[in-house]
Amino acid sequence: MYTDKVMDHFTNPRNVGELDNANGIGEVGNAKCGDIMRIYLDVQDNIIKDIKFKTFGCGAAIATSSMVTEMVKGKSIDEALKITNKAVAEALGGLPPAKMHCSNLAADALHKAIEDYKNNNS
Amino acid sequence: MYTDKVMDHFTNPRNVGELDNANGIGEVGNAKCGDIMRIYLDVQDNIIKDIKFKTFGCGAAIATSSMVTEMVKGKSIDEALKITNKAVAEALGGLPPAKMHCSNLAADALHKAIEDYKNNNS
Amino acid sequence: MRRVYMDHSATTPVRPEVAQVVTKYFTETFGNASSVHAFGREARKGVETAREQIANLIKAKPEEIFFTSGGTEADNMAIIGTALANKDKGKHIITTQIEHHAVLDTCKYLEKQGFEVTYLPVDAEAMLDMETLKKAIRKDTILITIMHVNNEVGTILPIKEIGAIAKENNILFHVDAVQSFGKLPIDVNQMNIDMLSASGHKIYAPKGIGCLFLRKGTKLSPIMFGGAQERKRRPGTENVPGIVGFGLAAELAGKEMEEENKRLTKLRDKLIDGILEKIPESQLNGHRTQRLPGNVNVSLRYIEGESLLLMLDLKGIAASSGSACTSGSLDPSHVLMAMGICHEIAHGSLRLTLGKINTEEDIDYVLEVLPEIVEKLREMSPLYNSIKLERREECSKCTLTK
Amino acid sequence: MRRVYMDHSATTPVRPEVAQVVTKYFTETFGNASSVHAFGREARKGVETAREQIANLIKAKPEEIFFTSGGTEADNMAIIGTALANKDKGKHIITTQIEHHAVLDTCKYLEKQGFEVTYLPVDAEAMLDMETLKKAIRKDTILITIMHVNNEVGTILPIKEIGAIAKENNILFHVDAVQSFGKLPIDVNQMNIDMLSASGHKIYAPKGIGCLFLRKGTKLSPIMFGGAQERKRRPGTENVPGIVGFGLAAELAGKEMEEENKRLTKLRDKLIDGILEKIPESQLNGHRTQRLPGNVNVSLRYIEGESLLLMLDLKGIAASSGSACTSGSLDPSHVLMAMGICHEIAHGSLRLTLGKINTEEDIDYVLEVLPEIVEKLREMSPLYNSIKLERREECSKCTLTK
Ligand SMILES: Cc1ncc(COP(=O)(O)O)c(C=O)c1O
Ligand SMILES: Cc1ncc(COP(=O)(O)O)c(C=O)c1O
Repeated sequence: MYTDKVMDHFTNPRNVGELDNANGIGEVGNAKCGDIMRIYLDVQDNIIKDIKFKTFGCGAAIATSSMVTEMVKGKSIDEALKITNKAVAEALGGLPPAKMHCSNLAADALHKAIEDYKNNNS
Repeated sequence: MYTDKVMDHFTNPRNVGELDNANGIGEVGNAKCGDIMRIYLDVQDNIIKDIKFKTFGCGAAIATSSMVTEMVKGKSIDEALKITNKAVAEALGGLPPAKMHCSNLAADALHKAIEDYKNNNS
Repeated sequence: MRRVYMDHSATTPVRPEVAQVVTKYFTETFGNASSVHAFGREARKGVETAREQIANLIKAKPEEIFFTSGGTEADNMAIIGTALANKDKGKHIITTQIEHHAVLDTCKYLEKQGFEVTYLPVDAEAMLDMETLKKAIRKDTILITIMHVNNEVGTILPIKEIGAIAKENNILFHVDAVQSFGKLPIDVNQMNIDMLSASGHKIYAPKGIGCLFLRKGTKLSPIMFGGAQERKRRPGTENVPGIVGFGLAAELAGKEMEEENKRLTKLRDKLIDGILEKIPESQLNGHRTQRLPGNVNVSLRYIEGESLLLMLDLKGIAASSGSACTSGSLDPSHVLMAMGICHEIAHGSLRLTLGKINTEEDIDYVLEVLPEIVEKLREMSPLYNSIKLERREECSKCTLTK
Repeated sequence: MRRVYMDHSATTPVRPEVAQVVTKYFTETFGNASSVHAFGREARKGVETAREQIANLIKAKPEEIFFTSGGTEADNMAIIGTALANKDKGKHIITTQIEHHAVLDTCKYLEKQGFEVTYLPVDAEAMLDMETLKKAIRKDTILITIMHVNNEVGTILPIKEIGAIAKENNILFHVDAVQSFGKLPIDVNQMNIDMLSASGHKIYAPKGIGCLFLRKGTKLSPIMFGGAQERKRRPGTENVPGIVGFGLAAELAGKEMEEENKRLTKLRDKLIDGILEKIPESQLNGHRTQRLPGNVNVSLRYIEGESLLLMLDLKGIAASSGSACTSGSLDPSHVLMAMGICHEIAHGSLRLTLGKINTEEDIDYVLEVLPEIVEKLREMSPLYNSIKLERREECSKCTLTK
């Protein structure tokens, strides 16, 4: 069902946790649908210095969360904003068709966190 | 499906054939339905001295024909008239439900042959 | 006693390769294909491989194959499903008089629901005339459902021509291929087939598994309701072992088809020629050449089919007949009737269908045993050699005018 | 790696005795049960023996058992068949909110056809109240269809009481016994059951075989059309190997029921107690005592079911969940919803269903592995230990009012 890469990120998720010093937090989904992703950013000079996530959800939800944090860590927020949910799925070698919408929201959470950072710093 | 007795009468039918000197012949059924039984009687002094049959039909049709000839050979025609299709079926240890009407006509053929004999000699 | 099974059109034994894999799916890979865990995923893999194997055999796409419990369910699904899904477009269905009851009785049911059905006649060889078909097409015709190979007399119907006519007239085309799937080449695209029914137990897979090919985009109302299996088209826990066995059997059938058909055609022709030569007043039913390789269907006058089958059975030979006594109804085979064969002769029909397990020795054995049996039954028959035969009128009277 | 299969309510492996006899019917006794010849008669004998074995298990008569392709078909046959056969008498059907989709979706289909269906609510333990049922009965109620054991939470419904009420009101009563057949004592007469559905693959027989018990004299319109098999109630070549295997499995289940239930109840209770003790904020779903011996269903807050299943799977444990991600729909289990469990908690449900192959060591293994996994997933969860938890309102908002 899931690719090896998905299973790798699911079983060994990167950057799990919270950031006490987060200056941007984004959350998407809700418990009713069985998916909540929250992303914590530590942005310094427009660069994502640190990033963590917490996710309640299925295997795909956890793997995409992990993958997106890895994809943007150390990148500028402008680069990060270009990352789409589709790109995350592709980086994982694809997701099962049924998972393409409901559990593939990690980029959205990231964008929301960046927005939050911008709001906090504007 | 068939009892051993049915199979015995089917594979070794008694009294198959015609009687050149028949003084009573009875036939029931028709080819359309897949069953024709013809019974030949040689009646002397109201006693069935000889009896033969020819049957076009299924296993039950052949077995009941054979059985009925055996049941009445040497009997008086009055006794023979008392034999029913049901009695023939019972003498064979029973017939499958589906065969109880369509292929269980040998007594009818016998009765017709006796009628024919009576008509010929009245 | 020698046992000779010549009833392969009724059902076939499961071939050893298939039995082996099915057993593996019984006890080892036994998961529910809808489950998330490894047992489920392994089962799912088996199902999807089978779907490919089946699709390959008829040049379809895997996602166009839907597994059912057999040929009957596939026929019902296709015909009722199409009728209900298209009832706003029209209420007319075209089929033939020689379909299997799974098609005929389904059509009769639909007639009661307000649909109109044309049952096309066939000729003396059970062949369908294309002009008759064309004339039957109406503006409100929504479905043509015609079998590929007739299960009784083995005649191969011109599916490709029918498909072309259906396409030209923009009418959905369903083929009951239960007797041809795995036995004759089928290309659902070349033949313009929209739906096709097949059944496992006719090609050495288990009973209780079949499938419907449904061309992508074809609308179909479901006839059963429940789980989301088979992409919501057929509910119920998937019969994974059956599906996997059916897939393998289909693949093997495809691989062996050409060679096996050559072999069966030779055996079949030897058997037909032998019977017609050795038994007087016998006739072949069905088309002489446009005929399923393994099908022999003859009528042996003056005798009745069930007693013939019993005699053959006592000699170890398994066959079938179109006689009323074996059909469960009062009339003999509707197929033989539709071909204009009279009741009496239809009652004396014998079908011998050959398969993988039959050898030339089997043919020789039948040709040795059958004439004796026929002679014995004819000796008992009041119709045979009788001086009164000429007086009988049933035969002329009963011949159905089509 | 240790493999622990705890998904017996989804499907079971075929037990060796059954696999063996089924294989024999694949390759040796392979005839079509409708055939006249010896191959056919031997197959027929197997079918009729199985019919007796099944009938014995539920105190029915053999001629009241009709074989189907599984539980789903039996449910469809009973519900659609009764509705259509009795539509002149009334159009009202009573069922519950916690039925399997094979019943629910069939009822929904009938609603579109003009029938009216009452879906009875259940309490927090999935138990049905008899007063609620009585109040739902109308003059035009033609059918009550209620499951014996719920497939998700294992609650045993009071079938005998329901049967008495149905009888008193002269209403036909159908029981989906797919999860209880062969596991709990059933007496169709004592329980006043008119129709009952069962499925082979839940009791160590093959997939693709099931049956409907239909009380003699009960009218039923067919849902499929074709051959005259199963006394004209279910067309299609009989799945002889499946039937024979189902029969044997039923007989063995009956013999072993009492002892096996004692064993499973002990294992089940150990597992339930262990989970509730070792994992904080966990709850049992379903009735504590009126519960299928092998069923464990718990909700583990703050985590989601599919990821839990994947983690368990990596440890070799096969289970299932009522989470949306495993149901194929967007909502979590309709059963948990009907019990008034909120979405969030329903998503975190875990079903472990025990069977013949499970041992006490399996229980110990799960009790060792599960708490660690839950801890790991909770660490990842934004809902757990979060200072923001108090602010969340989903749980109170989403709780469905029944
Ligand atoms: C032409 C044809 N159609 C349909 C069927 C029904 O298939 P099944 O027995 O698998 O339901 C059969 C065989 O019985 C058949 O020969
Ligand atoms: C309660 C219940 N009813 C019906 C079914 C459907 O049975 P089957 O999968 O054999 O079609 C199942 C199992 O899937 C079930 O648990």
